[in-house]
Amino acid sequence: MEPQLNLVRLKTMYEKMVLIRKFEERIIELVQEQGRIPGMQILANGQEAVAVGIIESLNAEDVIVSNHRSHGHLLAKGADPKYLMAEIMGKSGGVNKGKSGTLHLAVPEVNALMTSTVVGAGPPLAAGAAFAQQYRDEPNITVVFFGDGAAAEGSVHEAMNLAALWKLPLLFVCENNCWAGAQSYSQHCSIGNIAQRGIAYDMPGEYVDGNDVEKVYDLAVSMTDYCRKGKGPALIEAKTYRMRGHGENDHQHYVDKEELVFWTKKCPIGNLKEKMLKEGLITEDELQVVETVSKAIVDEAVAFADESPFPYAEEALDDVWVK
Amino acid sequence: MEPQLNLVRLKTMYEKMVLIRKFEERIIELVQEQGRIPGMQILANGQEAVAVGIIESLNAEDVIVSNHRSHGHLLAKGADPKYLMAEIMGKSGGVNKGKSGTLHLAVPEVNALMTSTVVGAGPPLAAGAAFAQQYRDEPNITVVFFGDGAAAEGSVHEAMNLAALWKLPLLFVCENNCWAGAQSYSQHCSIGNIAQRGIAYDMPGEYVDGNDVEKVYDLAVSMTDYCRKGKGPALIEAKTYRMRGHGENDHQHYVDKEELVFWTKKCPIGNLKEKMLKEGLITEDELQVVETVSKAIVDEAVAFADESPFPYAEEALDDVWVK
Amino acid sequence: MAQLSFGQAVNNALDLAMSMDESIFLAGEGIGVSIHYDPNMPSHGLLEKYGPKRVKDTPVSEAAIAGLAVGASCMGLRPVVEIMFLPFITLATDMLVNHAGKLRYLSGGKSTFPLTVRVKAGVNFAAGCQHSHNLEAWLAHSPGLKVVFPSTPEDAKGLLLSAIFDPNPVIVIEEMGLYWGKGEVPEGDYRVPIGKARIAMPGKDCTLVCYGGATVTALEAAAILSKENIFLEIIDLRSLVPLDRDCLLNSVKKTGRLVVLHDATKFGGFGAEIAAIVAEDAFKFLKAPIKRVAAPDIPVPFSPTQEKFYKPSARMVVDAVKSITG
Amino acid sequence: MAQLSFGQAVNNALDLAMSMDESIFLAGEGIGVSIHYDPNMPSHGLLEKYGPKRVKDTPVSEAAIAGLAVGASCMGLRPVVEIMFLPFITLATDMLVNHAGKLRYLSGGKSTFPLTVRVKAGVNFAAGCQHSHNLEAWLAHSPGLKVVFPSTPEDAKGLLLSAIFDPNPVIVIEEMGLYWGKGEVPEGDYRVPIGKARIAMPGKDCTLVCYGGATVTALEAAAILSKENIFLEIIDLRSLVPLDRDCLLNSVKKTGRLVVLHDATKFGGFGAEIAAIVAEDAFKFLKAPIKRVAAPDIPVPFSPTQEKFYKPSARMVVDAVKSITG
Ligand SMILES: Cc1ncc(C[n+]2csc(CCOP(=O)(O)OP(=O)(O)O)c2C)c(N)n1
Ligand SMILES: Cc1ncc(C[n+]2csc(CCOP(=O)(O)OP(=O)(O)O)c2C)c(N)n1
Ligand SMILES: [Mg+2]
Ligand SMILES: [Mg+2]
Repeated sequence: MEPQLNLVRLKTMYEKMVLIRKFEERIIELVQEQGRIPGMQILANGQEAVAVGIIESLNAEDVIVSNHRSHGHLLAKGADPKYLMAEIMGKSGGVNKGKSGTLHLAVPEVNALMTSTVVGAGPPLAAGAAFAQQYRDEPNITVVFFGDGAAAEGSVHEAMNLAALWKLPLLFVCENNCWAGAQSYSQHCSIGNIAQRGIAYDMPGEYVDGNDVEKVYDLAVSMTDYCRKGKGPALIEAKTYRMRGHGENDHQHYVDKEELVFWTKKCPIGNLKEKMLKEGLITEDELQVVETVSKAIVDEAVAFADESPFPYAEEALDDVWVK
Repeated sequence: MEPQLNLVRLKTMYEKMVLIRKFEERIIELVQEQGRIPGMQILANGQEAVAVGIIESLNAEDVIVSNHRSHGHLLAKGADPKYLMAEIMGKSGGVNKGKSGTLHLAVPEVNALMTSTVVGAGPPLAAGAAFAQQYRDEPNITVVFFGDGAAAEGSVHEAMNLAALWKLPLLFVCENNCWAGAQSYSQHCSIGNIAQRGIAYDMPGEYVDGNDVEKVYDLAVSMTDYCRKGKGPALIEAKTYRMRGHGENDHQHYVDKEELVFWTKKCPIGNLKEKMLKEGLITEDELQVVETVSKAIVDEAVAFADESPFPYAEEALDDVWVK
Repeated sequence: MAQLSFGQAVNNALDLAMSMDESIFLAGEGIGVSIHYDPNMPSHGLLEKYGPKRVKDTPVSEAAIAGLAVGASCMGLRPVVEIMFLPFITLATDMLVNHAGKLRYLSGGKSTFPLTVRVKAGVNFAAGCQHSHNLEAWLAHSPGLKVVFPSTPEDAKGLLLSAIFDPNPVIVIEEMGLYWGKGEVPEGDYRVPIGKARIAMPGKDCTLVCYGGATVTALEAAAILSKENIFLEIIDLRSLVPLDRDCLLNSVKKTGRLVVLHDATKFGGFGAEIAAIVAEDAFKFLKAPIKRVAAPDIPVPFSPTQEKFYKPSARMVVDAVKSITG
Repeated sequence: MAQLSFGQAVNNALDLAMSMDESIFLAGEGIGVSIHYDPNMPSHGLLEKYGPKRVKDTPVSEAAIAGLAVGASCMGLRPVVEIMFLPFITLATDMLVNHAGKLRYLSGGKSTFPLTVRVKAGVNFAAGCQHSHNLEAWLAHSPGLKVVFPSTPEDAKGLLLSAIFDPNPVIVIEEMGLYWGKGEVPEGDYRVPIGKARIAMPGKDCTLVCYGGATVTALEAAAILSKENIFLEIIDLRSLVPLDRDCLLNSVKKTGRLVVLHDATKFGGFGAEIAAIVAEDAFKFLKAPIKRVAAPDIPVPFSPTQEKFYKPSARMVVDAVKSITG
């Protein structure tokens, strides 16, 4: 374990990962109970270490820009699970009053101001946020999460060039989960490591084992430090894996079963748990508490969401304009 | 001089460069004679060696996709100066019946099927053309010319990724003329050499002195050979300079005069002429013939264009659809 | 005739076209290997049948997908590419509007672009406003592009085949909600001419113009109204560009009344064009104001209660018709 | 009051706004250092005055320019960005339509996007169809975006100031051909409310609705017609979204006749919306068919003879008006 990563932090990160996992496992159950959740659910199962490791390196004032796979990012940043769950269910108590649903959850309370399900849209939006931070001489930075698939979008290139040119305090985090929909990495991307694209903008680019929260955190600390010092943007490619289909109706008929087994063994939560146990950093009792607490949080979130009514139909007309 | 570049070829390239220069110098005169040419004229003055060096490495069947600065590319590819000049003047005898003008000249007769003045649009169009060549197992390749400014457009990134992924027979030629409108290279681009972006797609990328037609030709031969062999796309960055403003109304108030002097001394035509004279490859008489012939060609083009009537107004309604 | 779902009908058209003409290829995100494993999805099974040379999964690059179509069509191929959902077509509009629609004109008629772009539309799948946004009015306002928007399995097949073999760029909008619904579909190389509307139901009291998924709503409304002895003439446009003006005008000349229905937002929607044509060219036959039934001018909300509210209903059509009849 | 050209009026608005509010910055291609050295160009001299921190020349990256505006506005700045010419806005439509116009809604009203996008339009500068293409109808059909299109120096200043300080995204379309034309412009923080049309000329016989550069054509037509004792009421819309429906409807109620004029192509153009509103809400006052005078449904041709043919003329307006009056 790196020196800057003390035990308290490691446990916090473990707790957050477990919360994300439980939150999304509950979504899976709710989807199976026909009709309890409208629409597609894009889950971060297996990718928790990326969200948690990166965001643990940030301050509360730092901004994140997320994408369609946002639950992990938002929970890690401190979003209230109750309001998220209610939003995912389309309830009026949701963080966005039911206007968004899972795909574009914005939680300005925790500086997650913009989330877009348009693949590749995050980076230019994030460049705008980072520009505002630079313009106001703030000490804060912006982090944008996007997928390996998104890296093929033109908007990502434009944002990287602009950010590098203007030395914006912007950390690009590419979550390479080996898939873009049903297209595997090698079917959509022309290079081995997306991190290498940093060279194309004279920006540092490094990849990391995205299933190892400690390694993600360590790299994030050095990269965010770089951005925060005004040196310009940086790029992290976190290599991880999407454990479920793209949406709960996707039964991954196109996925090699051995690949799934391989990555199941690399579970970011299971491995950290084992390691902490082995090294005596945590006890079975403590682990049980983490489970119990996160289950309680998720129970509470679902109860809140269940109780929240659907929004009035006519309220659909609100919130387009600032009046 | 490289072995593959024999004297005949060198003279041909010289002649072509002179023709392009004279053709455009005549445009400058016509612009000054108020009203003889409608619209903005974007000239390749100073960049002739790129067009000629690259295109000399191609076969007649190879396709080129050009941009707003196309006169050189098209003349080098063999377009008839008469029809170009008439088009530039908006005459019915123009290669595109007056529908295009200078900015989007298409000359399918010489396999210049698509020209776009939307900066950055060429590369995806060219990927489509190269795909067709690959699909039909043709031995031909496509070359797309774009500027240093265009390199910032998202479409260029998408096209490079796609071309590299599918190993399309496509040569990307970035004419880095140090300017994008009134923005100098370092104001719009985050890296020193655009050629370096090849790394981002696992595609060879090299830069070359774009004012030295022999060097351009040599690099083009090896790169087109690479593409033609089915190894995939390649990227050439030709470093050159835009000697005139962006349009004849641009008086370059923002350009360092010493920079202009520096590049005037690097004139691709003047330097080649001197070199050939010095090495006894050409005589003063022969040079005179080249001047005379190209002047005659340009005279003929202008005469043709002058005689050609403006198109009938109502014919504006034609050519939208294949009926 | 066969009973096929809308999605199967599209699939059948693609399959047939590909078997008839080697110059046709498909490209798009998940057009070959898809997260859906469902024979009602338009390209189901075609990768297996035609192989990866002709069925090309692409990176997530809408501009490049459209550019690929433009460039390849100019070289004589017949690309059939897919942009996944209508709001993402924004990313391809430069290629479609400034290039597919204009490069032929710019060439003085020398170059041709026989390409087809398929794109999915729909406001009823709980995905929110970045997946659901009917932008057909944009495409219809872009010179050089043809636009079709079928509402039945038969037309889905017939229009797609016409689109693929049309020498011009054609945008085919497919209403996702219809993919699973079945209908009679002629076998073989069946074509529905682009530019011809369909009278989905003849009637005498009021003309109702619609297209795509809204046709279902229109038929529902007609059923309700017929019980009250009000008989709608439903025109399913099928093609927005070129538009079957004659069919439209003749119907209004007969009924004297017009209601236009679409799922897109009202302000500046395609319905405005229909209303404007009639107010211009059939004015003296009009007995009552022209009514438009369309979505409110807001993004598509996510919550089911609100998404339902957003989508124009049969009830709204009934009310609109009644407000101008009797 | 000062005599300013349209371009100077825009410049004056930018200058004033920047001096009033530190959170305003400009960004765009050549917004600082320009190939034009002309005080009639909107951002002339502002780089020198406000420095490179607040006047940002950008790479040629329309999506990033628009994204910059969306992201920075969400953080509380007031970006004023430029997309050089209307056809290039296609490259920014995802950012503008799916993001600027929707992210507030998606946040349930929590995030705000006080951004302004300036974009140049015009069909009269011999640059062909990839530089000239009036797409205001697209933007007007996009929920969450306001759209203004001034026709005089005074309105150019007043609407731009309103746009910049509006808490919502506003697209300001500037007719390039007008940049050099002069008019009286109020000094200081002068604002023209967004959503209010202007009666450019009162009249009794026929309402003529127009905006932007077409207003000049309308005034020409009115002068011709007045000699024949036909008096046009010219409504210069100024704002397309929100639209001043009252002004429009009141005028038609008075005159009983409507001609709509714009430089955009006719089919699916913004004029259709105007016609549709009137056919819906002022039908019983209409004494004659509604006429639209607009460009033919083709790309803008280059050749001067053809470009002139393309642009709707005063003569065409006169003919349209006469066909429905008298
Ligand atoms: C512009 C755009 N194109 C297509 C889609 C459909 N789509 C949703 S997710 C996805 C795959 C994205 O892959 P990646 O960026 O790797 O993210 P992941 O889902 O793997 O996290 C696609 C193509 C979209 N939402 N936006
Ligand atoms: C999409 C788009 N944005 C902006 C412009 C306006 N424009 C025309 S040329 C030019 C500069 C292009 O620079 P570069 O690509 O280096 O080409 P060069 O003119 O130097 O040959 C710009 C911004 C355009 N034509 N298209
Ligand atoms: Mg992925
Ligand atoms: Mg350049």
